[in-house]
Amino acid sequence: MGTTTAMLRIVRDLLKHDTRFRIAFVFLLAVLLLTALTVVSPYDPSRTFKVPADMPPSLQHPFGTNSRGQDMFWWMAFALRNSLLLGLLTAAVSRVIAILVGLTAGYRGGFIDRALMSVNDSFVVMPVLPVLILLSFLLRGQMTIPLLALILGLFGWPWDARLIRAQVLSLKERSFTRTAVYSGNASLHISLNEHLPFVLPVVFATTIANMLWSIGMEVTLSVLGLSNVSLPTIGTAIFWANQHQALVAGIWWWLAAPIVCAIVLFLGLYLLFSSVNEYIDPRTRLRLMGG
Amino acid sequence: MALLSVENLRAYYRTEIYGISRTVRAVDGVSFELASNEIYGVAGESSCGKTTLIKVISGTIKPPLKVEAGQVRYQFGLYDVDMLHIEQDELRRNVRWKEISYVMQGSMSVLNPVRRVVTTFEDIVDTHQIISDRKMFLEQMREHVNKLGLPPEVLNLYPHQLSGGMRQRVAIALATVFHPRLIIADEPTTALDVVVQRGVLQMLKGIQAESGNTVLLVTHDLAVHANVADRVAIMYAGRIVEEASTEIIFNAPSHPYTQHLIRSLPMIGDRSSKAGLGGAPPNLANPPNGCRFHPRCPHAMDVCRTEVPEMIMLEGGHRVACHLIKGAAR
Amino acid sequence: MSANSGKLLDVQHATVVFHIGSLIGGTRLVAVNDVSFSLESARPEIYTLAGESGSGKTTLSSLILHDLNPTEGKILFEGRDVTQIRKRNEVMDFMKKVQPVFQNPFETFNPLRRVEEYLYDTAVNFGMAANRQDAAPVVDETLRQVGLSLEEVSKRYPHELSGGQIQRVSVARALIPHPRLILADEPVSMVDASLRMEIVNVFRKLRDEQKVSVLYITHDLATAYYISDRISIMLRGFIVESGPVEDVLDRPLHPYTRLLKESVPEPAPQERGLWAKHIELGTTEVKEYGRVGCKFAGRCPQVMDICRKADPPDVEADGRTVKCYLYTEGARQRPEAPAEPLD
Amino acid sequence: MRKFVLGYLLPRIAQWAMVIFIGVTVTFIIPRLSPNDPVERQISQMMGTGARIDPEAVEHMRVALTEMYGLKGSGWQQYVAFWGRLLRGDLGPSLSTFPTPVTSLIANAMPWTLGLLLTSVLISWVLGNVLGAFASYYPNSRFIGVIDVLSQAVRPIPYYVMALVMLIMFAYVIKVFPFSGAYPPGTRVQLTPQFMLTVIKHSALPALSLVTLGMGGWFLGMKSLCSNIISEDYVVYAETAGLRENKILFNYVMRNALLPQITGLGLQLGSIFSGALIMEVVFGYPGMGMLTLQAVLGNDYSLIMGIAIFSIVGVATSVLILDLIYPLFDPRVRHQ
Repeated sequence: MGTTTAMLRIVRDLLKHDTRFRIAFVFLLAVLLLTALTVVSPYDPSRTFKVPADMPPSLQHPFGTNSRGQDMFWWMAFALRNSLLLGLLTAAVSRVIAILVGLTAGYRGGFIDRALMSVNDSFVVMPVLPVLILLSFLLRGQMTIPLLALILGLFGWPWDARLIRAQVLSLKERSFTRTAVYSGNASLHISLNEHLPFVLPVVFATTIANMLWSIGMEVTLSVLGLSNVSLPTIGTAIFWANQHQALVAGIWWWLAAPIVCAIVLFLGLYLLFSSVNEYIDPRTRLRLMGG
Repeated sequence: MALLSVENLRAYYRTEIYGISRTVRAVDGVSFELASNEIYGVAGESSCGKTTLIKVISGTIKPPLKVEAGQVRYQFGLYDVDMLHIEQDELRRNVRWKEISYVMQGSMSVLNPVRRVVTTFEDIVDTHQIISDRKMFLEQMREHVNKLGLPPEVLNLYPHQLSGGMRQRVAIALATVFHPRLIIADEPTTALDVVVQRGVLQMLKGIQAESGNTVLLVTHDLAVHANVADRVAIMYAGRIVEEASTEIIFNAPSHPYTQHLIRSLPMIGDRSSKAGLGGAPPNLANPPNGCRFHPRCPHAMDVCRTEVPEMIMLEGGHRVACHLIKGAAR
Repeated sequence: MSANSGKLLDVQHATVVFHIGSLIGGTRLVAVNDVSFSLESARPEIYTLAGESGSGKTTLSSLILHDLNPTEGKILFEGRDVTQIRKRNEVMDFMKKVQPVFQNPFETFNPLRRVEEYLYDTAVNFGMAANRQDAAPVVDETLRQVGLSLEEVSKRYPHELSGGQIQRVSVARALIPHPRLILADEPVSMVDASLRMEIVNVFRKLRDEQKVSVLYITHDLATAYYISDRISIMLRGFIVESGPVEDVLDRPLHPYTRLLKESVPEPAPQERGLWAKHIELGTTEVKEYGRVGCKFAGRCPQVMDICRKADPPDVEADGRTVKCYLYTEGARQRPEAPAEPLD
Repeated sequence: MRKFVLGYLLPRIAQWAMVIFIGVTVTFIIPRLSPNDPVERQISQMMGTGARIDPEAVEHMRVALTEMYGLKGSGWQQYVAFWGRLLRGDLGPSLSTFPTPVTSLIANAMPWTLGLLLTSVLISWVLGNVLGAFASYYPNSRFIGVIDVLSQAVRPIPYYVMALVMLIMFAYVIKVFPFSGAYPPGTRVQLTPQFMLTVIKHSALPALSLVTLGMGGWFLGMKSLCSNIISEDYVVYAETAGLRENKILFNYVMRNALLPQITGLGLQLGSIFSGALIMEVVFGYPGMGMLTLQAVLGNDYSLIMGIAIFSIVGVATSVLILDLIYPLFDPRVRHQ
């Protein structure tokens, strides 16, 4: 129970004082609403020509309809749901690796730290897109959301592992860690009780950053036709719009819908990240307690 | 005429985050005067407001610090100027470094890490007087640094190549490049070893004795004041509680806080047991009213808890703010 | 294994060499150089390791706390080699007997955790109490030994206490498992002068009443004189003079100890004479590490040729050991304990 | 100097070699992991075109393709052979434009990407840093405030979506720039000023969007860096000494904040390069991006492999160059 009341208090404080959080709150609420609506969607996104094609936005079809006879509003609902799902899955996969690598390198130190970090820095420096293009080119056709999430997750951890390691290193040097050791606590207890409140903000911030990165990467891969184009996502929406030369044909709403949804989703996540990140930063909490 | 006089200065830190606003009353009614040709020491413990006092006097006032009331008057040639209200650019052009210079808290990172020492000298000198002949300027700097006992090749080194003691002596050389009439030294030797500290303080004393200017020395280390300062002011929780010549402060202090401080100083050769002082310095966000020392004062009376003691002038320039002492009001 | 040799702590020729710089091209830095001293189990005492920054005193303390292994030499605690302590129960047993007190009060405890948590952790983990409830009286009792009470400290965060109060809680935490040795690394240097005496008096009480020995590491000779029984003066990794504190500091023999004592400003304006005598500061201290022979030769007013050739031996003189050629048999003149100050 | 070489240069070169080693190994392993074998794919695609090919020719083709793909022998032998070919600069022929070698295709695409990338990265890095420093030193100037809000708004949006928005805005709505290609089809590529002019006119849009996207990141990074540096002792000291504001801003605040920004640039070159690829796809700019699109559409497996390896080596080398330049800016590294 304690954590839920703490969460509500954070939301209340942020809503009162931080405009970034207010915008994020509205945007993400809209996205989640749309995602929830997919349950009651009258149309099956994989079926085409269920509605008259190329209708501009109207009350009946808020986002208009596309040349494949699909209602863009419901199609984008499924697209947002799948993109969000992909983001969460990738973030989960890459968190596991990032925390594992970050904590081991940070805590063990010495040779293991140097070895892990030189491998890690190589992955950070490496241009990921060409490699992903190669990989998804070979897996074309069998690409599903979980598989793409796994692939993106395998390439999304090095930057975050660096940040987590830096945080752990700084905590190791602080003398309250030694006080905890000499109080007879085991290292697991120390990580959970002493270091977690400092590591958590970094993990939270990198999770959201990773979601942004992975959904963005999916858009790029889908636009090149390298992901499963029958599955509605923000990327495949743009892919089909390009495929049918939507811009040239003047069906601007076909392209406007995914672009607007993408901007709302990305801005919402980013503003959530920057406002909450500032709030849960240990330094702010200390100043709040009058430290 | 006093070189610098601070009258009833109040400076607070106002912060407000997520709806919680706090006001820390760091300096709360401080008045004192600096004469020329003297070393005036300001002693006080952590959170007594001495660093804030220095920030206000040296004009580096940035939010959340704000001056609430009071004046800082500097005797500038014939007329005296209220430093808090003169226009920034004028302050920068004629007062900064030419009249008042500054040796910073001994945190050693006073020099720009990516510039050679001589370039920092050039930056400061060039701001106040155009360097027409660079060769002559370099010669003057080498001579200035040499006179202070520093090897001239220090000039073309980078700060990270100098030891702590060297960096602090370079900072003093920088502060004296225009032979200012007032040097403010904020904890100049806190981070130094005792032998290097002795050398740096002797250098500072030598400069003051030779040029007859005024040094405002701020440090928590009373033993340093005993060996360097001519007069000492003791600060507690944002106010000056006692001010007198060094001899009086160490041999015949009147304020209970000063008495306790002097008594509790360990000295080689004296193993007699010394008492600690109970409690802790007050939190300046909501300080106790009346005399702010009353919660820890062994002689606290009722009046101490309600009324702020007036600064009373005893003989020989000895001022003290304590209800125990009755004398002519300031 | 001389378990009952009566020595609580026995440091035998401890040496620590650091390799700074990159893997291949780095330089060798001898932080601790052939240091030996010991504390008796029977006689609890406060033993001071004094020296300036870079003298190796902190490296020596991390050797004893087994955070670092010596390159050469041995550290025996109660007759047992500290470096062999590896298994969890052995480490816990060692930590029960040797506890540290740190320098910076505001870093000793996690700013986001209540201070009392550490007291309960220590009490429960070292078996002083079955659980947190039973631990309350134990914690309260130890806090009273340092002049505080549980009621005064409970529910408080570190920023709600003064530096002096936090250091006393830190000592109390170290006291809970009834240690034999407390290792205090600059415990009072960051505490206000007015509160310093309280903590220093606590150490005195520990030695006299709790029979706990304290290894006091500091650069502040004045507090060292006030509370310690014996003292070792360290310079660049060597112990240059060690013995009873009143002998070493009242009548220093080694020129470096004399210089140190003179440089400590006396809190008495009329005593200015000695401190005010002008001294020449060396240009860069780093050169002193690599120097052959006595590390102080560069600045010593009584330096002789031999001082620059080889490390001076340890000589017994006037009740203490001093590492200086001035006092060896063959030295030219053999000043007893020069009364007049350094020329 | 010896300590500098051993202490700083050697580890950096080792890191460069490590990046290339890991990059190449990853690109080698990936195809081997994938379920369907590229040779079969190629053959089935060829069969799919309906042309009657007798089985023997197919068998012959399979052996040739396996040989060409370097799939002969055990995994280890393939790996060694792979490195052998790589070091000789032979990435095999491109399948979609058989038999032109992959390296020549990349050779004439790379300069375009380099040109676009270098100019836009430099402009966005310098602009972002200067404006970021101003934003922290003069927090309440309106002009910088607008840029601050814009940067935060642009920062999270992925390259492709942003590029699309700019394409629509500039090429359709305001019709200022031509919407694709670095030069209109059919013009001969020669170094006359007139040709250069058209190239600049055509590459304006991709460059502009790369700059605006990149600048936001550097702006926000510099602003937070400088707001920490402003409270450093040497800046407060310089202000107390009465130095002029722009001297403090440029020689004290910015000069020190640039160091982490240079390292930051090194670390982000990989993602900036990927961004440039996307930009080229959107704007039809004839660099590595378009080559990648052409390879994907033409199912050209070895060209994609070649592009992946080239990108890795290219980025790793430019990061090494940046690391070698860094000591010129930071005396603490130059003078140990």
